[in-house]
Amino acid sequence: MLIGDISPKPILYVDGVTVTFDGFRALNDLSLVIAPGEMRAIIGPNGAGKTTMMDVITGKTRPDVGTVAFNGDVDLTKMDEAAIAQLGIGRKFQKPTVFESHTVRDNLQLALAGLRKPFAVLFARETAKEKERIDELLVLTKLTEAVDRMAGDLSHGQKQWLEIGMLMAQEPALLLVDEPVAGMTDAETEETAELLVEINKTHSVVVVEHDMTFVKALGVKVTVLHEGSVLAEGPLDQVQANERVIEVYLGR
Amino acid sequence: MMRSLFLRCLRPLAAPVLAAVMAAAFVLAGLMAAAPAARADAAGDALALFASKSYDDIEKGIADLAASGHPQAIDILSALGDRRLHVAGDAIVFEDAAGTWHDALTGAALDGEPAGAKAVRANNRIRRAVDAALGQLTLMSADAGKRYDAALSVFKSRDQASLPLVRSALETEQDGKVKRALQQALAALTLYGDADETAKLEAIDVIADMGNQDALATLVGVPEPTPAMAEAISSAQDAIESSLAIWSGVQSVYYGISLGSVLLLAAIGLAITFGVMGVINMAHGEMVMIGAYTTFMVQEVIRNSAPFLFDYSLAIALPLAFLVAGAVGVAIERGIIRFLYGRPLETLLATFGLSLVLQQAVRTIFGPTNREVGNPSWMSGAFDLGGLTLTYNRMWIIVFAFVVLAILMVVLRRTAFGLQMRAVTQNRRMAGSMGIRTNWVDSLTFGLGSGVAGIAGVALSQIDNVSPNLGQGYIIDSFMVVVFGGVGNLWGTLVGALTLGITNKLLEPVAGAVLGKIIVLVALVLFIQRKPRGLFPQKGRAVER
Amino acid sequence: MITKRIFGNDRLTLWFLGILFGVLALVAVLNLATTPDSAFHVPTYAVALMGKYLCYAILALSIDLVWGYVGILSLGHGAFFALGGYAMGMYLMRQIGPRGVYGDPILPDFMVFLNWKELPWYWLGFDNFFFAMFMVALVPALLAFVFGYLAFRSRVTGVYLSIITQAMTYALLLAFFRNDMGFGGNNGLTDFKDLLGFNLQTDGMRVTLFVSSGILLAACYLLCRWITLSRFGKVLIAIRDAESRTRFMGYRVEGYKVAAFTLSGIMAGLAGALYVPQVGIINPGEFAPQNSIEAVVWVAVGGRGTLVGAAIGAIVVNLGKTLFTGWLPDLWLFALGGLFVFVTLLMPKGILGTVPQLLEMARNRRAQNAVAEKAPDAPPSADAPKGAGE
Amino acid sequence: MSTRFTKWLAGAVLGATAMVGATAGAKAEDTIKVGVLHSLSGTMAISETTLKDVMLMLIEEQNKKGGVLGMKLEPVVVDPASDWPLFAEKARELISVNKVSAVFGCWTSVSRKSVLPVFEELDSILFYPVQYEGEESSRNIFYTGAAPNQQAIPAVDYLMEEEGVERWVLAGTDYVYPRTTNKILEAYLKAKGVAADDIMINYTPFGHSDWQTIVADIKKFGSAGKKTAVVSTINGDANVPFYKELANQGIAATDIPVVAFSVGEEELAGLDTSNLVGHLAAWNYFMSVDTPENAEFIEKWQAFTENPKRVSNDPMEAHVIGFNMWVKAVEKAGTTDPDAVIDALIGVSVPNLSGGYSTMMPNHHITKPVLIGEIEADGQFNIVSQTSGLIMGDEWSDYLEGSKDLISDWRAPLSCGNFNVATGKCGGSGE
Repeated sequence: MLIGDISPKPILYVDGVTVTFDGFRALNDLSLVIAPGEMRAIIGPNGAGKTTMMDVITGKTRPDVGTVAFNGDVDLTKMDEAAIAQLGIGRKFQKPTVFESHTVRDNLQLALAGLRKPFAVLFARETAKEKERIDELLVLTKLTEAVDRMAGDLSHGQKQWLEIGMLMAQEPALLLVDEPVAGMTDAETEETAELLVEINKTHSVVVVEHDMTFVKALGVKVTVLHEGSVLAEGPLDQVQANERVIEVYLGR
Repeated sequence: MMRSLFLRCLRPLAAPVLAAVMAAAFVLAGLMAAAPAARADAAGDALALFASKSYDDIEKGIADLAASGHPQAIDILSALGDRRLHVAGDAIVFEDAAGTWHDALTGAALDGEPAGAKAVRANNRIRRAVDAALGQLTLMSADAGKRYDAALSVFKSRDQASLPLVRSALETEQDGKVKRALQQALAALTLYGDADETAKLEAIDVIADMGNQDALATLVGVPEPTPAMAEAISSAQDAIESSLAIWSGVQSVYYGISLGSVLLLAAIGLAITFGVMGVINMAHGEMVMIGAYTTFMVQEVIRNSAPFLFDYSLAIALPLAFLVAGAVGVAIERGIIRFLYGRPLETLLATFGLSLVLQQAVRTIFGPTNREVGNPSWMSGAFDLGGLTLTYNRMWIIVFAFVVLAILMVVLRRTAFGLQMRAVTQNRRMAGSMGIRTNWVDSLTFGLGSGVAGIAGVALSQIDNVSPNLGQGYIIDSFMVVVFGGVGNLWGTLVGALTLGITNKLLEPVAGAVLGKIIVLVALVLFIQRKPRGLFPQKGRAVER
Repeated sequence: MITKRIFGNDRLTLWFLGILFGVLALVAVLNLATTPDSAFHVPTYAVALMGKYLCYAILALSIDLVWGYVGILSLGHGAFFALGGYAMGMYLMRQIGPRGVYGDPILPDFMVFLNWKELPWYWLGFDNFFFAMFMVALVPALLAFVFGYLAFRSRVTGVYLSIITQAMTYALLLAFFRNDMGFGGNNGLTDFKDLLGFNLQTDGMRVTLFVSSGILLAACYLLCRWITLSRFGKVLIAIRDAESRTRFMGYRVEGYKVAAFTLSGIMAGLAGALYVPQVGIINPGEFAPQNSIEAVVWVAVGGRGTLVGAAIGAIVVNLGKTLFTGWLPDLWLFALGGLFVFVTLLMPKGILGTVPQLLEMARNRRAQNAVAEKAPDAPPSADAPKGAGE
Repeated sequence: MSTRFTKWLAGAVLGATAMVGATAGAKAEDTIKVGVLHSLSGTMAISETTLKDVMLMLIEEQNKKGGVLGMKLEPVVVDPASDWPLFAEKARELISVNKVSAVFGCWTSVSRKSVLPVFEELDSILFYPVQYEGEESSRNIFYTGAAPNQQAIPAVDYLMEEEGVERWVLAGTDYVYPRTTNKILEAYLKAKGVAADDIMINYTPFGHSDWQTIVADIKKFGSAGKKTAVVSTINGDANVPFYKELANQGIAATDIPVVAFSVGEEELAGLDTSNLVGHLAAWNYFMSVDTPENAEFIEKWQAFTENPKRVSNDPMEAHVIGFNMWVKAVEKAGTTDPDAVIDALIGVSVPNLSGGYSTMMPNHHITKPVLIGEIEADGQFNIVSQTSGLIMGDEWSDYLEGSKDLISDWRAPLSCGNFNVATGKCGGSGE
């Protein structure tokens, strides 16, 4: 039991996390609580520690001190990326990363929750259930047409969507999404916001984004990071009115 | 002077020489008015022995000549030692250092080399006899250096016949260093002669004070020690041995630093191309080789046209090697590597191919055999520091390695080029948009790394083979050093090189050279698996490309 | 029917295996069933040579599996090859029995003249063929597993991995050079007499070894093909292209890498085991880092990420080496070195990736006027990697 | 299209194979082919390239004299590239494809070991020109270099007698030749009454370049009050740094002489020898040998290589002897048929370059004089000792446990390379 009796148990509980690189404090006593089913937007200037925070949650970086707990009682600081992913935390990178020399179908197939052990995977054959799930995801990400194309040949936006589709295929309880609309057109941005809202109906989501229009479109609680710790938290308009936030971030 | 360190087993051979030279001593010291005719006869008989094929005869000739009081005995004997003494028909002739031929008996200059001249046979035994004879003949020389050498050679030969000579030399000797050497020689003579116990005990103290390997050797062999002497010897021996043990530890560390400095030199160029640019240059070793061959070319030209410059050959070779290897480096970068940025493994393969081509090219041009690169006089020999023997070439290479490192540090940190280089490394796009010509910076960086490898080649030519395979011997070690130290960090390269060098040298006496090296390699592989980014990793996000 | 089920319409595989078995059969018949003066006779010399190429092809295949599909550039695969070879060599040495020059029934000659009194413990059991064959696979597998486990667990990747694999094989090279190791030092193991009781120098035995090499090549090829086409293979490719993405998807990447690396080590070991009786010697030179790098180049030449390409690359380069070192010995290193540079610069996809492209281009040009330009078919190596394999 | 390509490739492979096979029978019988199997690239090129040139010169000379049996000789040169399995492959190619009548080649023991089964299987002839560790006698190999008793033991004798050496450092590269030679020497020295404490044995890896520690150890070992010498079986490339370190640490030949068995004129060409004067080497030939035969040979050699500074060395002489023996044997047998030539070779006697005759003995080793030379400032050797008679190569050393009872005699009826005189059987020391 990592956290006393907060109820309902938060899906993600980050408390007092500090990470230093070469004396530079990337995260400084950061604390953050995400409730089950919540969507949270995280904003902050460059170097505020957003990516490092994601790294800590997903097990890529170990915190120097602090608690990171999933579902209330699972200590994430002791686990590696694969274990955390299997727990149900999905992560989407800033730059879309899909498997470029696999087809869209294979990308989704690899992402499907389930088999992860090498030996089982070696003998795996696609089941009807898997096929069905892939078809669903293709529809969701509007990639049905492109199912047999190499992921590397997709457009930038399509890749972003494919990656989101792959995340969905993992059936995560919590989704970490890093700048999903960077480099997208306005229309695509809007569609992506809709997609995320849709996803949020069944998953908890943490979105890191710069694009204020997009954050506004999401209409959720916002956390502002600055120099590795939380500067302000609350609804977007409230945060935007915060003087310190204006000073360090929005005002410029 | 190093010669003195060894040699003590001349007793069996030396006996006849001793007898003869003893006579010589008396001749020299007492019979100044001896008839010139008798001298000439004795000298003539002695010289005649040099025509013999038997080493015994020649050895006797040396003793006889030394005893004959022949005015040119020193010249003749030196000539014999250097194989400049010849037999021409019935005459014995020699060529002096200036290249003029003389008749040995009369000393008269001859015009040119006499027909049919054949060098007098000489081997190590003859040379030793010559050294011993010359030692006695030169104890009174006007040149302090020669007197010192003579004292050392007496110390080594422990030739009892020299006793009166050494005594009288000691009386007049003014030079402190020579005087000490004479005292030590006297002590050695006393110990091995028939002096009384008190004198011998004193002598033991004198020798014990030398505190080195020679002293130990002298003490160990003392004939028929009395109980008191045996005790003195054994305590002196213990003292010397324990001090030598400490020195041998120091020596291992020094050798380690020396090996480390060689590794540092070989790796430092790589630290730039690999560490700063991230380019795997498997042809790096060939850049070193090119530097070594440049040195060879420079020396070849100097030998043929300006021999007086030989001592400066390395100074001339350094900038040339830098330029030649640097130019080749720039050509490689322009011709191959720039097409492969971001594909380090492909670069590795292409440069490996290139290394084969370069090796074969050198083999075709210069031939497969080793080429001779000489040591200038200031790189030859050794000097003693406490219980250490430091060779000049290794010492200068250590100094040189550190100087190169320091210069590179300054270039990277304090110059505009260094700044641009670091800028390009850290953020190519940004650097480009700020007006830095990234292409040029790439080429020059690679050229710099290669050029540094080239000057490493100049240094390595002083201690290793200059052959087409030169580079291959260093490539794996160089990569190990850079990876071990941490990529992109010259301090890391320094620490890495020294650590590997010293570890290797500390292991060598225990495990042997081969096993030592294997242990170091395995330890290194395991270390990299513990700390994949080396001793001094670059930290932060920038690294994770 | 069955072929259809296994291979689908992978014509490259069918052609490859077809030609391979065709050559095996033809060479076997032409060597054994014709007299030496017949115009159709394939000399034993050529049989041994081709057998060697086939072993190299297996080695290339094993490298391609980890480099082409997982992005692990091993510059130390020669070590696995050599270890397999040594295990086989030890069996063959024990087979010599009392026929060594000193006539010692147990000890190999080199032990006799170094005054060894008894067989070191690690030589025990090698007189048994099945034990030896087990070791042929086990020793390289063990090394690959331990090395891979340590390296991949601590996430040593890219050039760092390449450099430490090189250090690994270099350390083994030095170790096997030592006479005290009990593997014959620099001379290695040689002067083999027979295998399973059959004289190694008969034509029949040479053909048998040659055919075995061919069969092993086919088997390894099919195994690799099956693996790379399975979902496991897709994970491998995923790791090659985006390792951390794969990790964040919940795959424990190091497990996959170790598995592939170990399998690859075993294949290399088997290749080495068949290589030794055909060339008649195994010595520490096989551990030389240069050999391993050369083997990587075969793969690059043939086309990495394409299994057939790897095999073809090994055969073509070695055929070239044989011919060159006979015709123009001085130029061989220029040619080999030049090939490295040429392939990496101008043919990054290797023969199997480039030649069809060129053919396609030529055909398109010819057809240019007649028909509207159509997008070129993906070459069979379309799954060849795009980026570097770090 | 890939299939078409594969087809093409398969055709190419088959074609090449067939070609290799076909050339075998095609050549007419108008020349006698002689194989030259020396590395022209790789690490051994440094030593072996010279021997290839010598062979080409000898063949050219012989052709000027009208060839052999009225036919011209044709050299077939291949490059085994310092790659030992490739030696076997190339040997096979020379014999079965090029149909050479004899092969002159190899340098390292491992290359010889690699080709030995090939020569025995295909029944051909190899002349091996380099000093080696012995412990071998094949029907198909003729060893024209020195066996340990023709080099190492006389050198040690010389040092004992002439220099009064009592303490010995046996330093070598860790491979078979030094190991065996040092084993033999150790046994020999002990038999001569040298205490175990007075022998130091040291092995280093190939290409060892940092000799500081070892030279310092030698120096220490040498200052124990007894005359000390180093017997060096250090191989090729490692010698230059070794001698440089010796010279720099001031070890003069008058203090601790070093006698080497692998350092000849070629190796010294890469060194400034002025600090090495007096260190020794033991060979069966030196360039400085003062005989008319040698003068003539050197003149031809320098003319052939168009290099007036080109040096000659011992393995070159071995090839000269071997080649002349082969020519004589072929003429004696009247055919190049290997079996006939192998039989004819035994007993053939040809002049060597040091003023005597070398004879091929029934054990396929030859008789040679042993010369001890001291290094001179010009990179040549000053010959300080020469055995009065010729010494016969002893393939099975009497100083090794495993081989003391073995002899080799390839004459009928014994015709055995490892006859055990204790058991009276051919086939080593086993039952």
